[in-house]
Parts: sequence; C-alpha cells; structure tokens
Amino acid sequence: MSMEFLDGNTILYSAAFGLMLIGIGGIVISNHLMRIIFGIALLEAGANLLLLLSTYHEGASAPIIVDGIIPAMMADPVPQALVLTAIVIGVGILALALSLAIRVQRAYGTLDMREVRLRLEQEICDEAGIEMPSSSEKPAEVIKTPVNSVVQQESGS
Amino acid sequence: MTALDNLLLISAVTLVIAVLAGNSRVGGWLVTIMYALQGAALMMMSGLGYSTLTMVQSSFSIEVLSQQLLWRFDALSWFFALITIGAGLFCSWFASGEWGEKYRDNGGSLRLFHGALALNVFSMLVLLASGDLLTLFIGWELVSWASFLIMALAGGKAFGYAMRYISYAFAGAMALLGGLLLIYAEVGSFDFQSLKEAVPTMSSATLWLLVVLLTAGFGVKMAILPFHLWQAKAYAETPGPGAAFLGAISSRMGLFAFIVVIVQLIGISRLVEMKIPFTFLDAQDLLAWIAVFTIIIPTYIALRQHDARRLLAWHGVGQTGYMLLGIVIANDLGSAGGLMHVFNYATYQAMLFMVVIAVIHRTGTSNLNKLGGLFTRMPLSYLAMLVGIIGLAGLPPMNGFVSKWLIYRSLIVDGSPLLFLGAVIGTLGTILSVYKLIHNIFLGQLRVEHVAVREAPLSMVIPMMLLAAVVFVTGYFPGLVLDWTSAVQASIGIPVLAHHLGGIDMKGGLDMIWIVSVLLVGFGFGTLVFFLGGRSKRVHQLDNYAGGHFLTAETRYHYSDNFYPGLMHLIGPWYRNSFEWLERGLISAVDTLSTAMQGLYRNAHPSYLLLAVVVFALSWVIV
Amino acid sequence: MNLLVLMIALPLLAAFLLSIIDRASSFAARVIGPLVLLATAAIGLSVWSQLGDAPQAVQWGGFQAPLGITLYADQFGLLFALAMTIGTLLLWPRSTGNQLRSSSLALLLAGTGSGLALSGDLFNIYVFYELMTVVSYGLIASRGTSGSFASTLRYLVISGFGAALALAGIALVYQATGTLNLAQLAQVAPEKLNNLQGFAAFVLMLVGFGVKAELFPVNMWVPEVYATASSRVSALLAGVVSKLALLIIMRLLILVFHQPEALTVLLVLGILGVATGELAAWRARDLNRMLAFSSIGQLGVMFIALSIPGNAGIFAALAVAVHHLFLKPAMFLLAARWGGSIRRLCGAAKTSPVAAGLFVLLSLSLIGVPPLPGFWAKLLVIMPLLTLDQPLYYFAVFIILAAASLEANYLFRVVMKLYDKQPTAVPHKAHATADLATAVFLGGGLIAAVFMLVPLADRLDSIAAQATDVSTYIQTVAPQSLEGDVQ
Amino acid sequence: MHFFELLVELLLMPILAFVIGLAMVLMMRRIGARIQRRVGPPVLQPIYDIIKLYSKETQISHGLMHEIGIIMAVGGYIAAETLLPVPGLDGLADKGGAVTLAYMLMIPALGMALGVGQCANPNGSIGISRALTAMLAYDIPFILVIFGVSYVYGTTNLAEMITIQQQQGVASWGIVQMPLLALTALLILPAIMGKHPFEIYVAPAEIATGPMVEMSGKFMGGLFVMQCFQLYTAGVIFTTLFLGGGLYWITFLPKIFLVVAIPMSVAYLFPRYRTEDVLRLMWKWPMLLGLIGLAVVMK
Repeated sequence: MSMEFLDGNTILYSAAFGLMLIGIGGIVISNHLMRIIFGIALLEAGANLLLLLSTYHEGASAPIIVDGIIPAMMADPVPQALVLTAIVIGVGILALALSLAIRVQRAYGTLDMREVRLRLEQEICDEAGIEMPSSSEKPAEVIKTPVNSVVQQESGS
Repeated sequence: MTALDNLLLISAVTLVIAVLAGNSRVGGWLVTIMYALQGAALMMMSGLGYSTLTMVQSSFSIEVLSQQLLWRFDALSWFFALITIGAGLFCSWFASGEWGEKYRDNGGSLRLFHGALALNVFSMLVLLASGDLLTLFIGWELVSWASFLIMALAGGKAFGYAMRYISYAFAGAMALLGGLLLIYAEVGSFDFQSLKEAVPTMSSATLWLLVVLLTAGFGVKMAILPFHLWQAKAYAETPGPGAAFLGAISSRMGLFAFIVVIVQLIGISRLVEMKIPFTFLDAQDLLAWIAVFTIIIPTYIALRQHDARRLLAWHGVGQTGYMLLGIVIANDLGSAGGLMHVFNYATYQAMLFMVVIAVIHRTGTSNLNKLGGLFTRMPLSYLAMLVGIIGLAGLPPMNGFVSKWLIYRSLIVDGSPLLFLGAVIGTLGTILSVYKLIHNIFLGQLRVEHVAVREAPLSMVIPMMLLAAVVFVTGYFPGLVLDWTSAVQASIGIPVLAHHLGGIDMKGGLDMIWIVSVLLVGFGFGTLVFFLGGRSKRVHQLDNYAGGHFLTAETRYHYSDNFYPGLMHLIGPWYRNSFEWLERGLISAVDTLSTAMQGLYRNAHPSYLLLAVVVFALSWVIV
Repeated sequence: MNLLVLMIALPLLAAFLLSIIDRASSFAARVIGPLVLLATAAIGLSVWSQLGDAPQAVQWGGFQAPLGITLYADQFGLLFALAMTIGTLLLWPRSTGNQLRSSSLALLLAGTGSGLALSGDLFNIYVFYELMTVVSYGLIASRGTSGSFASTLRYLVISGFGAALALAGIALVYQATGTLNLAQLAQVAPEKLNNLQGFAAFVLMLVGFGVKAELFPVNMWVPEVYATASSRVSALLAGVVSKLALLIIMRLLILVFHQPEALTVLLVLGILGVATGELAAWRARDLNRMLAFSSIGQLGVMFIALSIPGNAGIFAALAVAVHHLFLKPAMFLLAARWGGSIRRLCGAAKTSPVAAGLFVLLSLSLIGVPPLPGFWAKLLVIMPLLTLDQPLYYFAVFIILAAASLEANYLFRVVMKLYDKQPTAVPHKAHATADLATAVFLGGGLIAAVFMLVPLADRLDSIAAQATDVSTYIQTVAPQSLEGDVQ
Repeated sequence: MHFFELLVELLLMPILAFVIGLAMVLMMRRIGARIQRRVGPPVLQPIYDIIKLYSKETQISHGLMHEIGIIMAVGGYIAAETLLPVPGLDGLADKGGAVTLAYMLMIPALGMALGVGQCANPNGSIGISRALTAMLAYDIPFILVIFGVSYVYGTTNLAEMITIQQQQGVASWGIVQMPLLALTALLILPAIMGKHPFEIYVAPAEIATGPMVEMSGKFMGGLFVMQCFQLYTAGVIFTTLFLGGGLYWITFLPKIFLVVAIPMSVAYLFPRYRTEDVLRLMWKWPMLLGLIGLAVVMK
C-alpha cells in the first residue's frame, strides 16, 4: 500500500479530484462571474478526467481490432465515447453561460455575483411591488404583530 | 336506505336548497323547514336516545387505501346531532325574517350565509356519524373548514379572526392526524374496536404521546387552555345567527371527538394509570386541571369585555371547561353533568346570542357602554335574556343549574376540593359578568337615541321564546335530558346515572320538580306580600334623580363602564395576557426562522460550499 | 416497438424542422408544435394501452443491451413521459417575443424529457438531463428581461456544478462496475456498489440530479427563477421537469443503490427541504416566490417519501408527485395575473371569481384537506413513516405536519386577500382564457380524482409495484445473463 | 297523608323563618345599640317598621322589573326556607342539599339586583356592583366550607347531616370535627348577611344607601322582610352544618341566635371595609383557614 500510493493511477486520480476541487473552489469562493464560469469548466474537466480514468489501464492499446488480432489489453472505449459527448455538452453550456454573462453585464453593468444577486432581487421586488426584504435599517414589521394582524397590516399600509 | 342515510341525504338537500334559494325571500323559510325535516329524520332514530336502539348504520361506505370507511350513529352521535339540528333550525328561523332582509340590504350574501350554515350542519352530522378514526378525521376537517367559511363571511376584521382560527384549527388538525396515524401504526387499523382492544397493551409512553396529540387536536376546537385565544373573537364577528350557531354547538364537536376517542376508546381508567412523574398527578388530573383553568381564565376575561357578543363568546369558552371537567371526572354524575351541560349550554347560549343580535338589529350596537334601559322597549327579549343568564350562571330554576349541580356533586363524591373550588369560582365570575350584561343592555338609563326602539320582530322573538321554554322546561324536568345522557353513558361504557323525571335519586339528591315548584309558589307568595302594600305610583323611565338633582335624558348616568371597579382594582393586574404573549412569541419565532431561511436561499454560496467539501472529502477517502 | 423511439424522436425532429417550416408558412409553424405533441401523446397512450403488466425494452442503434442505447418503458416511466408531453402541450409557452424559438424549445423539452423518462442507461440519462437543462435555460431566458438572464445565469452556475458532480458520480459507478446500463447495474449492484464508493456515487448523483428536483442544498435557484420566468415556464419547471429529475432518483434507488445510508441522506435532505422551503414561503410577500418556496417543500415531502424502504416509499412518492404534477402548474398559471405583491391582490376574487375559487380548491388540496387528493397522498407518506418506528422518521412526520400548518397559514393569507373587499389602487386583470382553462382543467382533474380515489390508488400502486420489480427490469432489457460480458 | 303534612310544613317553614328573623333583627339592633351605649328599639319595633313601610303613601315604582325584583327577592327566600330543615320540619331538605341551597340563595340577590337596575339610579347600580363583588369575595371560602362539610358527612343533604350529628352526640358536631372550617364560616357570616363591617354596598353617606336608594314604601318593606329571612337563613345554615342542628326548638333557637349574635357583636367593633379590602380579606384569612381545614378533614 505504502509503495503504491505514488503510482501513476494515484497521481492521475489526484489530478482529477484536484481539478474538481479547484473548480468547486472557483465557484464557491470567487464572486466574479467569469471566474465562476471558469470554475465550472474546470470542474467539468475534472469530472471528465475521472470518467476517463474509471477504466484506465496503463499501457493498454486502442480498442481497434486490426487483422483480427485482439490486443492483450484494450482500453475500454465506452468512457471515451462518453467523455466526448460530455465535453461537447460542456462546451455548449460554457458558451451559453458566456453569452448570458454578456447579457447580464449589459443589463446590470457588473459581473460581480453579489452585485448581480442584489440587482436581481431588486428587480424581482420592484416588479412585484414590494420592498426589499432585508434592509438592515428597517426591522421586520411582522414580528411585532400576531398572525391575524399580518393580513390587516398589509391591507392597511 | 337506513334512517341515517335519510338524515344525511336531507341534510345535503338542505345544503343544496340553501345555496340555490338562499337569497330569495322564501328561501330562508324553506331551509328552516328542511332543518325541521332533518329533526324529524333524527327522530326516526330516537331509539338511540332512549337506549332501545344501539346503532344505526349508514348503507354508504367506501374503501380507501384498504380502509373501510364507515358511517353510523350511536346514542352519543344522536345526542349531539339533536343539538346540532336544533341549533341549525332555530338559527335559520331567526335569520329568515327581518334579519336576513337587513343583512342582504347591507350587502351581505344571504345565499352564502344559509349555505354556510347548512354546510356546517351537514359536516357536523358527517363528523358525528363517523364510524372509524379516518372518517372521524375527514369529518373533523370538514367541520373546521365549514366553520372557517361562516366565520369569514363578514369580511374585514372577521377575516383576521377567521385566519387566526384556521391557523389554530389546522395546526390542531395536524396534531390530531399525527395522533390518529400513530394509532394506525400501533394498531394497524383505523377501527374503533381494534383501538379499544389494543389500549391495554400499549406502552405508557405511546399512550402519553397519543393523549397529548389527541387532546391538543380536540382541544383546539374546544378552545381549552392554552388554545383558547382564537374562539371568542372569531365567534363574535360571525354574522348574526351564525354566531349563535357556532356558539351553541360548533366547538362541541371537539368534545364529541374527545369523548369518542379518549373516554370511550382509551378510557378514563387508563388515564388514571398514567402517572406524571415526580407529582401526585395523573393524566386524568391533568385534564381536569386544564378544564378548571379553562373555566376560570376565559370567564374572567369575559368579565372584562365591553362587547356583548365577545362577552358571551368568552363565556362559551369558559363553559366548555365545565363540560370537559364533568366528562373527565367520568363517574355517573360527572359525565351526565358534562353531557347535559352540552345540551343546556347550547340552548341558552344560542338564545343569549339571539337576544344580543336582536338588540343589534334594533339599535345597531352591541357595545355594552352604549346601551341601556331597553327593558321597556324590548320586554320579550329581556325575558329571554333573563332566562338565559340564569341558565348561564347556573342558578335554579333553569337547566344550567342542573348540569352544574351534577358536576359539583360529582366533584364532592370524587373528593376534589380544589377542582370544585375552581368550578365555583367560574360560576361566581359568570354571575358577575351576566349581571353586567343584562344590566348594561336592558336596565338602567334608556338612551335618548333608543327611545323609539321597538321589540324585535316575531321571526326573532319566537325562536328566542321557544328556546327560553326549552331552558325552563328542561330545568323543571331535567329527566327529559337525563334520559338521553343515560343512553349516551350506556353506549360509551361509563356508569349510568340513575335518575327520574325531576332529577337524581340518591343520598343528597336533587328533585327539580319540587325545587322549581316551591320557587314558583314562593314567587307567588312574594307577589301576594308585595300587593298587600299600598298602590305604588309608576313613574316614567327617564324620571330620575340622583343626589337631589333631576337627571335629564341627555345626561349619561348609566353606570356601565368598568362595572366592577373594586374587583378590578384587586385582580386587574392579574390580567397579563400571558397567552397572547406566548402566541406572539411563537409567531415571532416562526418569523425569525422564516427570515433566516429566506436569507439562506438568497445567499446560496456558503451552504453548498459546505456540501461540496463534505461530498468531496467523502469521495476522496473512498477512491 | 419503434413507437417508443418515436415518442422521443418526433418532438426533437419537429423542433429542428420548425425554423424550416416557418419559412414556408408561419401558421404551420405555429400549429405544428402542438400537433406533434398531440401525436406524441397519442403514441404514448397507445404504448401504454399495449403495455399492460409487461414492461418493454427497445435497443436503439442496433447494438445489444450493454452497448446499445436502451429504452425501457414500464408504466412508471411512461407515466412521466406522458406527463412531460401532455404537460408541455397544456403549458405551451406563449412568448411575447420570439414564439418560434419558444416553440422549438418546448418541443425539445418534451423530447428530452420523454427520453429522460424512458432511458435505461445512465449515460443517456445524463445526456438527456443535460439537454433538458439547457432547454430550460433557454425557456427561462426567453422572457427576455434582464432579471430572467441573471436568474438563468445563477441557475446555470448551480446546474453546471450539479451536472459535473453527477458526471463524477457516473464515473465512480463505471469504475466500480464497468457498465452504465441500468439493467446490468441492477444485476451487479448488490455486490459491487453496496459499499462506500457506491454510496459516494449515489450522493454525487443525488446532488447532481437533485438540482432540478429542487433538492435542499442545490435549490437556491428556485425562488429567483420562478419569480423571473414566465408563469407557464415556471409551471413546467416546477410541475413537470422537477418530477423527471425525481424519476431518475427513484430509478437509481430502485435499481442501483440499496444502501440504508442512501435512504438516510434522502430523509435528511428531504426534511431540510420541507423545513426551509415552507418556512421561507411563510414570509414570502409575492405569490410567485411563495409558490416557489412551497414547491421546494412539496418536493422535500417526496424525498422523505423516497426514504421509506420498499414499495410503500415509491408508491407514496409517486402519489405525492402526481398530485403535485396537477396542482403546481395550475397554481402557477393562476399566479400569472396575480404575480407581485400579495397586498395587491385585495378583491381580486371579484374580477376573477373562477380563478379565486380554483385557488381555494388548490390550496385546500395542497395543504391536505380531506377528501381532496392531497390528503390521501400525504396519508400515504405518513402512514409508512410511522410504522418504521425510528426517531428520525417520527421527526419527519412532525416536520410534514408542522409544514402543513404553515402552508395553511400562508396560503389562506393569500385567499383572504383575494376575497378582501377593500379596494386597491391598481385594477385587477382578469386571467387569460387559456391560462384559466388549463388551470380549471387541472383543478377538475383533482376533483375527478376525489371520486376515483380507489381505482386511482390501485393504479398507482400497481405502477409502483411494476417500477420496483427489479427482476422484471433485468429480464426485459437483457433476457440472457450478462455476467460474462462485464469486464 | 304525607303530602298534606308536607304542604303544611312548607307553609309553616317560611312563616317561622319570618318570625324568628324579626326577632333576630330586633336582637341585632339591640346589640348594636348596646355597643353604642344606646337603649335600642322596643320589642315590636320591627313589626311596626314593616307595617309602616307597607302602608306608606308615596311608593315610587320604576317599572315592572322594579316590582318583580322585590317579588323575586322575597319569594326566593320563601322558597329557600323550605330547603332548610329545622326541628320537626324537614321540608324539602331531601330534594336538594347544601349546594342547591347555596345557589337558591342567589335568586333573591339576583332579583334585588335586577330590581335596582331597573331604577336606573347610578348609586343603586354602584351598590349592586359592590354587593356582587362582595358575594364573589365571601362565596369562595363559603363553598370550601360546604365542600368540607359535605365531604365529612358524606352527603349534601342537610337533614341527614343533622341526623348524623344528633345521633352521635356533641363529639360528632361539625364544630368539633372541623373547627377550622367552622371558624371560616363564622368569619364570613357577617358578609353573607350583608352586615357590618361588610356593608360598603349600602354606604349611606357615599352612595345614598346604594341598592336601597330608590326603594320606598312596600319596596323597602320587601327588602326588610328579606333581611329577616337572610339573618335566619345564615343562622340556621351555620347551626345545621356545625352545631348539630336541633331536634327540639328549645335547643335549636338559642343556637341560631347565638350564631347570629356572636359575629355581629364582634363585627360592630370594626370599621367598614372597602370593596377591594373585602376581597383581600376574604381571600386571605378565611380562604387560608378553609384550605387548611379542608386539608385536615380530607387527610
């Protein structure tokens, strides 16, 4: 066990998980939308790598039967096909994300996720005709009144 | 078609008629006649009320989720159904005349009113007919939402109160559902009989959980402490006779279900075995104490009300305590008293509400500080109210006395002085409060603006007078009602009270025929003594002096506001609204949690950081 | 059984051909979408009627089971495929802008949804799921407001995160078993996936697919999206699409993952979903977000139901899901004109009495008032929970019941507003006829269900039984044992 | 025939009560006078008073309820007396026990209250408000006493209580068996009788005699008659509960007069209590005594 932990497999798995970890880190920690989108891309890359690794054998040959000779160790073709599909989808989504980011940048003039969230909240609230729920200056009104008066209070104001 | 099918069918037809024709002039009368027909259909089963018949099945039954849903009537259902239909009949009658026209002219929908009333009666009958725990719950919910409907009819303020009601009621219903499903999980069936058989083998912990859940569920409807806050306001704001109906019977459905499940199936004797650790109390004592506090606290809240409807509604909450107390004591006297009180209370509470609504109809207010001296203007209404308050206060010769006497007597037999004391404190508070009620409305100074007030129309007076007759006659001959309660006692398996037409034959018994007769004769002699004296000169109602000054009609000298200053001086500070605080605290807790949850949903990042780390760490470890 | 393939291919094909048809005749382009869906639905129904008790499998692309693309149709999957098709038909998006794009997106949604429901292969599920996600991005953004773009982007971030996790989960499964065919997985799962790795794969896939099913920690997009998307799209997403994601999780639970820990995870996340969703809804000030939060709660109940081992759990979840399938879209349709502050709804019942009445009915069913179907669905969830006799399950029951009381409170606050007589400044708009008609149709379905409770329950039970029948699944897809083929 | 005998009893009991009540009123006045170092009224004064009141020229009636109120007040007591067993006359004692009696006694009070209310004099209403508050004050300890006694004798039937006490001698008398409860009853007796120092509800200087403010002529006369019954009833109840009742009038009469006289003489020494002080007092000492007494007897 102790010797095995530095073999190729481990390193590759570490790379896959590392990529995913970095991706998740990017999504979670950063606030800039571009970084978040890149985070997703990294995460997907990691997941794809993991899928590839799932049947990876060192030194296996391509799964092509040439002249009826079946190689001793063939790489499993299925994950490779799958990864291809996944990459295609991933790229599509990435493109979509970027185009959306452009739209958002045009609308809100920012790509900061916090800012976007606030503006979005503001927009929803404005459309609904209600106040932003969490402004720190104004304590919630409902707390002071019992259930039944919530109805009245809303109609009263 | 069994008799029960007929009854339910007629009730459903009543509902249809009410919805279709409720708005027309004859619609109300038609519906009233339909209630009378329901009463007749009920009388076809009157064997239930006299123990000559044990059960009437409905031929209608369905199977859902491999549960056979059954509906049937037994003596208990019959007894409650009698009150329900009676209340429906009188309230509908009351509503059909001038009251309805005025209601419609003021923009109310009479169709909706009659519909809601008929729906209430129908759903109550369905609940009363429930033959297993699942149908019980279905009926329960129907009743809850039906009363929600009638409470919300008035709109405006009533919406808020109805909302509060449904918040309580639905939470209660959920507790009830939890309890019933717990029973299902334990017993494997919703059947009454299998629950009864399984109770002896249930563990104490399970039983405690069950009793707590079920009592909370039923208790919300009964408005026992600490769930009493919703009732008075919601009932008081219900339009007109709807308040009388709800006040008379609606929350009694909670008592019905309580009797069915806790008394009949689980059994009070089982409750006695359930001791509360570190105290001398058991579950029965706990319930009895809840009942006593339900008597005292709402009664003294009623004492402080300025609105006649609120005052009555709060007394309604308090009177529930007597019923529960009697039934929880569960000896022959107590349970008979509790059951009889259901009937008695319904009669005088409906009547009292009707009087107050008649007063509102004529004067436009039920504010006790804005009325007075109406005795000369509405003497029949006054008479009804007098009969009603004597009943409500539990004084002879009205029927309220008999049921309360039975409950007191049961407590003496049971040897529970403190419960007895609590019950009496409630009665005394009631006397104070009802005197204030009748004094502020009918006695004292007549207001100038009420000089032209006339007696309520016949459509209102006749139901009142009939109910007054019932209150008096069943006080004179309590045996009439005790026959029914005995049948109920027999059917739910508690000791049957030996009685005769006049009352109870036992050591230290009661014979109302003698008591009332002697009282009437005493009054006769009193009259004789009175007219021995010289002729008195009748002065005008407004011809008054105080402190040597002539009081003009414009001067407001009616002693009405803060009627018991001495008492309030002492006990005023005890009104702390603790339960209101509790309710508000609960709401703010939910509100704070809710705000927190919204915050959680707005700030997505931190939460899935956590998740991602966990998931990731997990998969790392594995691979 | 190429009919089955047609169910997926037809809408997809139509979606791609739509722009070409549009050049020829814009009218044809407008009617062709619904017609295709109608045809698809008819196909689905005919398949359903042929199906009976025997599920059917189709190998697409000429390869045999483990290699080819497997479609598996039992009543369970078909039910959801039909729900997808008919749901899309009923909630056909009406865009103010580019109707053509919306139409093709809707067709794509129906196609990919049906594909998702009928797939018998983990990777196809992943592909269809991703496609469906992309389509739903398009649908949400099709409203064209800046808010809808922003919320789509935020949705995309969470969804992308989830998809990657699901992919990682699939990788773990493949690594352990060497196959992604559900039938094969069902065969080998007990020995190869009944371990920590299997559990990790399950959690990853649960979180991944849970994004659409509004599973607790990955449902932060729900309120924003439902508040910014058009109400029909919200109705589709909340009502139908979420159920498809749920279907996948059910399939995985039935066929592949049997760890007791998996059930615990579902239970805990379900409880959290119910608690957070319903609590958040309690304070919502606008109808759209209130409904959004409440649908989080409802889906939480489904997850709790799924955590019940055995047939009962699937049956219960199915019942709740079908109930929600009828109810939530109708509510969102009603919210179309009633969006915005609840305060503004004062007296709306006068303008649209039918809609208000319907809202009351739907609310009653949602909170579970007997004898409406919602009550029986809830009963199906709670009854088995209590027989399990474990503290956490008791707690779940408590949460469900408490949540129902909260629901009653906030929904009836809205109802009270609707019937309030106080006048408002803004006059109320009556509902669009199509919206109202659809909502009435769905509400009518609920009422009809009251009268057909018994046959309905029996049918759902048999569907659940068929779904949980693992051996039939294996035999239908691959009659011969596949032990040797697995590497 | 029993029925006929009973009828005679029922007639006789209120008349006896009235006569004894008159004597008690006289005694009260005499005691009061002696304490204040006056001579006091002559023996027949109460009768003169009643005759005078009933034959007055000015008799103002404020309406029907005013009159009915007086009738209820007198009639209620007439009826209540038949429930009180006295030597040789059991009346209706077996038809309704102590609890019934306690509630029967509220009927005259209610009648008076209604009558006063109809007079529409604020002073009258204030008086009633105070009287009802006082009732709330003394009835709570009173009910404790009734409970304790009923519990000890195992019956609420007053006649049976007398029988038990008579048969088992002085040692079985209530006052011996439950001295604390007897003391409680003694403490609240003046309040039950509406006498000094618990008569804030009539307070002549303050509210012009309160409930009596509008009572003239036979109305006042009715209240006078009621007072006679009131004193008698209080005396008999206490005697029945604690002093063994009486088999013969010769032993019975001294007891009831003593019962009325003792608290009266002591009470005259105290100034009037305000309403809230009545409550405070009644809910403190008599309650405490009563509860301890109950705890002792129920042990």
